[in-house]
Amino acid sequence: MGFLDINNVTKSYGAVEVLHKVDINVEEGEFLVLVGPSGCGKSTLLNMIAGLEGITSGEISIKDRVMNGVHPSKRNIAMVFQSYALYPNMSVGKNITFGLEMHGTPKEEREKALKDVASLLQIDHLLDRKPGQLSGGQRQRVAMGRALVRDPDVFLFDEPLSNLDAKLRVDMRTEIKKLHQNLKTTVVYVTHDQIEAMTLSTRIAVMYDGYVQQLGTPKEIYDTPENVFVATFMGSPAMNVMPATVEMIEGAPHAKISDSEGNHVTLAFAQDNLADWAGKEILLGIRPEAITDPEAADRDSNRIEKLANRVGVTEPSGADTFVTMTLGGKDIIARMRADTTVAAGEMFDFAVNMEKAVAFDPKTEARIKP
Amino acid sequence: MARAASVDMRTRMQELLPKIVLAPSFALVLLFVYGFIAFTIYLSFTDSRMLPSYGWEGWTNYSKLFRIREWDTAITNLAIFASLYIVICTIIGLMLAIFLDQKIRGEGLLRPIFLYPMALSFIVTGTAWKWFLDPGIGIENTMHLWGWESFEFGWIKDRNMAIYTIVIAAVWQSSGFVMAMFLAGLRGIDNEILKAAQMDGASNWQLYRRIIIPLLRPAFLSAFVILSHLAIKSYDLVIALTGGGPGNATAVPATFMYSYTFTRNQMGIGAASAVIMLMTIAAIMVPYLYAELREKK
Amino acid sequence: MSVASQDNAASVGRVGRTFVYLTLLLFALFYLLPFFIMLVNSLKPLGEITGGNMIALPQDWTIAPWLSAWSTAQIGVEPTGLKPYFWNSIRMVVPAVVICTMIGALNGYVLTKWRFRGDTIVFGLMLFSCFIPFQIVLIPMARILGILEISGTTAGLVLVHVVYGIGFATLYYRNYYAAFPTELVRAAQIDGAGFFQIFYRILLPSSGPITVVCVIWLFTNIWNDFLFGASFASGDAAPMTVALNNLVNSSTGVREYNVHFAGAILAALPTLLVYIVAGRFFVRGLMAGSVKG
Amino acid sequence: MTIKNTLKASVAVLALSSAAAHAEGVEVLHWWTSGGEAAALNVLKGDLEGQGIDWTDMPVAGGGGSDAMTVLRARVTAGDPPTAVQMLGFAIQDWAAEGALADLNGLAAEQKWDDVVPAALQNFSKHDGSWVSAPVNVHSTNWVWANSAIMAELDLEQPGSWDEFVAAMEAAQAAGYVALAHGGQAWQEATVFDSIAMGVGGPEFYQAAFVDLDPEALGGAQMVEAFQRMETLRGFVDDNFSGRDWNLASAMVVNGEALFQIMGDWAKGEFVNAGQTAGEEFQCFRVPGSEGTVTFNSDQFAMFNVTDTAAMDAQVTMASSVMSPSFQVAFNTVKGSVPARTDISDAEFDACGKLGMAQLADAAASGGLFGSMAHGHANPPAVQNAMYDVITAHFNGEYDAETAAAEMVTAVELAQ
Repeated sequence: MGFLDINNVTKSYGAVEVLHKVDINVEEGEFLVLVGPSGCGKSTLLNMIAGLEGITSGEISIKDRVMNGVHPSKRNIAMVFQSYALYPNMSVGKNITFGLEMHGTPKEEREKALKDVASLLQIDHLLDRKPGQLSGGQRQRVAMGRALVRDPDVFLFDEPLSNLDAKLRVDMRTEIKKLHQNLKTTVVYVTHDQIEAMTLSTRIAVMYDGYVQQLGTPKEIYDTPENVFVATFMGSPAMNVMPATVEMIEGAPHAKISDSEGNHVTLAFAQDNLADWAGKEILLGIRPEAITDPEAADRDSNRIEKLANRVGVTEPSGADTFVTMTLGGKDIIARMRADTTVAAGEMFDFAVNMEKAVAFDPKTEARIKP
Repeated sequence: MARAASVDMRTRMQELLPKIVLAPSFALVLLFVYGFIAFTIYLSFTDSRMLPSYGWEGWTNYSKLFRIREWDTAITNLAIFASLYIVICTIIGLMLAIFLDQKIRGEGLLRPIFLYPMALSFIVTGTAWKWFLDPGIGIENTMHLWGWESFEFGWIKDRNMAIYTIVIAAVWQSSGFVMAMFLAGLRGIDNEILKAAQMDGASNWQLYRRIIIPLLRPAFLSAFVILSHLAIKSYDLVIALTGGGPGNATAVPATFMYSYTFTRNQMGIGAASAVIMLMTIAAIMVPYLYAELREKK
Repeated sequence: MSVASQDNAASVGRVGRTFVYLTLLLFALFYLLPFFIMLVNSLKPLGEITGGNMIALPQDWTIAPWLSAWSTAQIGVEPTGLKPYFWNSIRMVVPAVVICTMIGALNGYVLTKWRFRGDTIVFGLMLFSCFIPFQIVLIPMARILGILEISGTTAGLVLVHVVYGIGFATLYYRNYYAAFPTELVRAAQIDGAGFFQIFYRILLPSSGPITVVCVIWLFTNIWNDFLFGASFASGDAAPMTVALNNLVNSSTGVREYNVHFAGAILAALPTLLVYIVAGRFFVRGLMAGSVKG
Repeated sequence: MTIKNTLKASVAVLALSSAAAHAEGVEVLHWWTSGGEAAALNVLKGDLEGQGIDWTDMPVAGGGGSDAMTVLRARVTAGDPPTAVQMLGFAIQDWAAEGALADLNGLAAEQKWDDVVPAALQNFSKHDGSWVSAPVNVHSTNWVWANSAIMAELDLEQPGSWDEFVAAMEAAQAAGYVALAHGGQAWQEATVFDSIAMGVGGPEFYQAAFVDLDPEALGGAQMVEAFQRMETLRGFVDDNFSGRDWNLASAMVVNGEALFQIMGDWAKGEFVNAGQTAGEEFQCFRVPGSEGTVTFNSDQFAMFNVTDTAAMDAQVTMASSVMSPSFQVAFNTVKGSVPARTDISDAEFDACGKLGMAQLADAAASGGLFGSMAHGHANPPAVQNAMYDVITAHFNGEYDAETAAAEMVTAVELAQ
């Protein structure tokens, strides 16, 4: 039993089931991120944890107490909303202490808690203002303050950063991470932004179509995605996935693919059990950073394969240069050093780190595990 | 819904409360509106005359109703009145709203002037209107006194034109209200859309015709609903201005219904005409409500 | 103020602007005329009215008709003027508007923030109730008021007006609250606020504009009602409109038009006042929700 | 028809259950709200209060009493009827048929109402042989009101026949006067038509067409002629008549713009109020052709059933006061009508009043006293209004005389 247990939870609206048997156990102090495209059910799940939506079947418990049917205010949770949901008619101070007031906390205690939270979030000077007079970042802080002041068992965040501009979003991300490290509270955080998921979480649940596709640490999710969806959803640019045939060369499995010229090239797998798939089609997944110029190839890798291919488009981004090219009949992206010398249209020898390559069953799209 | 046993009282209460709060008004509406409608439908099949009576007569009242000339007049009048009233109110309301939205000096003074007729019932203004429209003492006479001898405005005395004077008074009453609705709509339009359209080189006329007026669709719909409901219910207006005359030339279904139910002691026929009226309203409103409510789901 | 208006103002040009102003003024005259006729003639002696020009200013200014209409004109057998009935109307309209607005606000709150299966049907039924012709409810309503033993009283009249005001009040608040962020309600729920606390503390303080619209609408409709007032509260409890009708509409008596006009204006004063005072907020309130259909 | 009987019983019970709240007095529903009428009614109120009976006033003006009748229905349905109600003609009979009215036989026998009230009035005041209402007045509706100055100027005598009447109007028209002041409202047109029809066909025709609703009379040659006379009258009316109130039409005669007005005796109040005197500045005579007959309407007070004995006593006292000669005189001199009792001195009345009282007595004696169709004293409201529809449509040019007569038949059939 964990701190927050989601056991076999489903949610239906009428005849339509939108969440299917979700099963997640969250330990105390964990930062769980629910990530997925819109409509995947992540917000519904969060609302069910909060008690804002009913549970069709299954159980949610916090600290071993079953929460089904318990009023949101009795779950000892706090939530930060995408729109911040600040009460427009109340001052910032009132906004923050409203929950305490509703729970009958005496005025002196409220004042003290407000002071602590305000100084923690550096919003002391805003307490008398109305939400309408605040900037986006300030509102974000107030919303967090409102959650923090309650000292809840579980923090719930519903896409809290999506209304901020890019720069502020990065800053606030760091701030949330810092807060979590200092306060060590349990967090469930919903986002559709996989970078937020990767940077903030201790564990990620990738959701799609009402199913949890994969639950694991950021590293597990990134390196060993359970299926094509997880592989392509997580990471930016997305993982390159192309059809390939497994061919045995000298007793070792190789991926046979067609290059930009239409010729067949082979890349040796690092994963031995792919021998079982000899002669069959698979889907080959390689992250962009695993296809690079030879000078930038991972020195620790035991399996760097050379691939000669024609460069399509080069896109310098400052830190890196991305190269788009055709491989296996698909447009794929390689991530090169910033000052690489490749030019559009020329043939180039790329270094492919096959240790990082993953293979998927083309029928089920599930990863072929080693 | 499968629920664990630990549902606490407060939560259960909180779930029930909304329905408890809504229930009384829903019950009131069911009884006082739908119950009464059902009662009226029932009456329309009975031999009720002065008071409700329960002798079943089948469709007799309906067949009588459609043989009464005045009912034809009333229906035709309603069609003329409602369509003109709705169209003219909408045009004037829209025009005034657009004009008022041009940074007009004195808007604060003009707006209440346009709006105030809605505050007055025709019990209050009826006599003034009757005078105003009466050729003997009203505007025609005044023009004559001022030296414009050939001026003629005797519509209220002309059985073919009297219904149009009712339209004039009705437009006077409601067009300001429609103006307010359009003005609210205009003020609510996102500036960026207008900027974009101006960048695209739209002229003022095009801006209004192609961008702004289509964006006012919700205001048009609300205006339509409110106006059609006022048109169908128009009673005071007709009674105060013409009393249904000259002859029966300005009878409308509402006056017809009242007169048959209460003056002529033919409650059955009155109820039948009320049922027809309700069905007309339903035919207009139900599709609108259906579309509106479904959209919001 | 929309950007278009500013830019248009610049580009419409002097001729266009003159035309706009002229049209607006012309319509202002059209709207003012009936009221002007009433006002002018309420200040004339009777003789001047029957013989003279309707639009001409009085030659002998007099406020006697006003005094008469207010306190001495014959309404029934008693020469009481409209004064007692004015207070009857106030006693009827204030509770009816307050109750109806509260019910409408709560209904709107439930229908948007606490949705349940079938809520749109409930709302649809309530909305359609706005369109019932009042003439058909007289007889059954009278019976029910009789059963409740509030026939012929102000309380009965308040009930009637509340019942038939619920539809529009609910419509206004529902459309307004539909645009009110549901997340605020959820946040308040998590903060521990109950059903009513959320309503009082979160929604109600932001409901100013729509409350103005709703109150104006209800106040005018209820104040101006004649049919219900006459049918359910004649006699001592009669509202202003019924008294005005008794004053103006006698069938076989002598007609004092100047007193009638003065009485009519007196009867209309509260609604006029409401429109003029609250009119500024009216457009704003409509903007904030009700025009969204 | 057991259902109908049950309903009647239930209405009676409703009426009976009338609350004890009015026990100490009477609650009076009426539509006499204009200055003179209300002042006249105040006489009654003062009289009753002198006898310790409170008066709760419930005035509902409008539509010649039709709004008051709507209110009455609401009150009866609510089980809370007023104790006394001003009523006209058939309404009394309709309510009595519902079993809602109190029996006044005791008082009537004691005061010998049967002897002093004309039989034609008793038709309305009595239901199944029982007195159910107390008549206040008799308005006769077949009067012509004339401006003496114009008559003198044009050297006219009071016309004694239809042709003289038309000739007089032609003379007035030629002299630039409005020959006939008329207000274009359905009931005013019907009032004129009443007298014209009586003039064309006499009592038998009037009885057949308007009371017995005989289709042959309704569609017959005399009806067509009556409509033709209406067309003639239409030619003497000014262009601006439509929708005009009757008192504005009277004012035209008062002010010397118009020669004649055909209207009931309440019009006299307008002349008197303008400071004129009957027989001097203005004259009254019966509509030519209808001399010797009187078409009337009668305001009566009907008493609704109450259970409380104190309330019953109050009702009886009120009925007694209504029938007292002093009230009948006081009220009718103000109202312009004549007393419902024929045994009252005419000393207090003016020339037209005296004439009216004498003619009423004659007509009652000779069988020439008829309830007015235009005022709901000849046939039930449904039929009356159906006739209104045809008469007013014809007068406004929608039908010619033959079509109008044919329409009378259809309309009456539909309304029955």
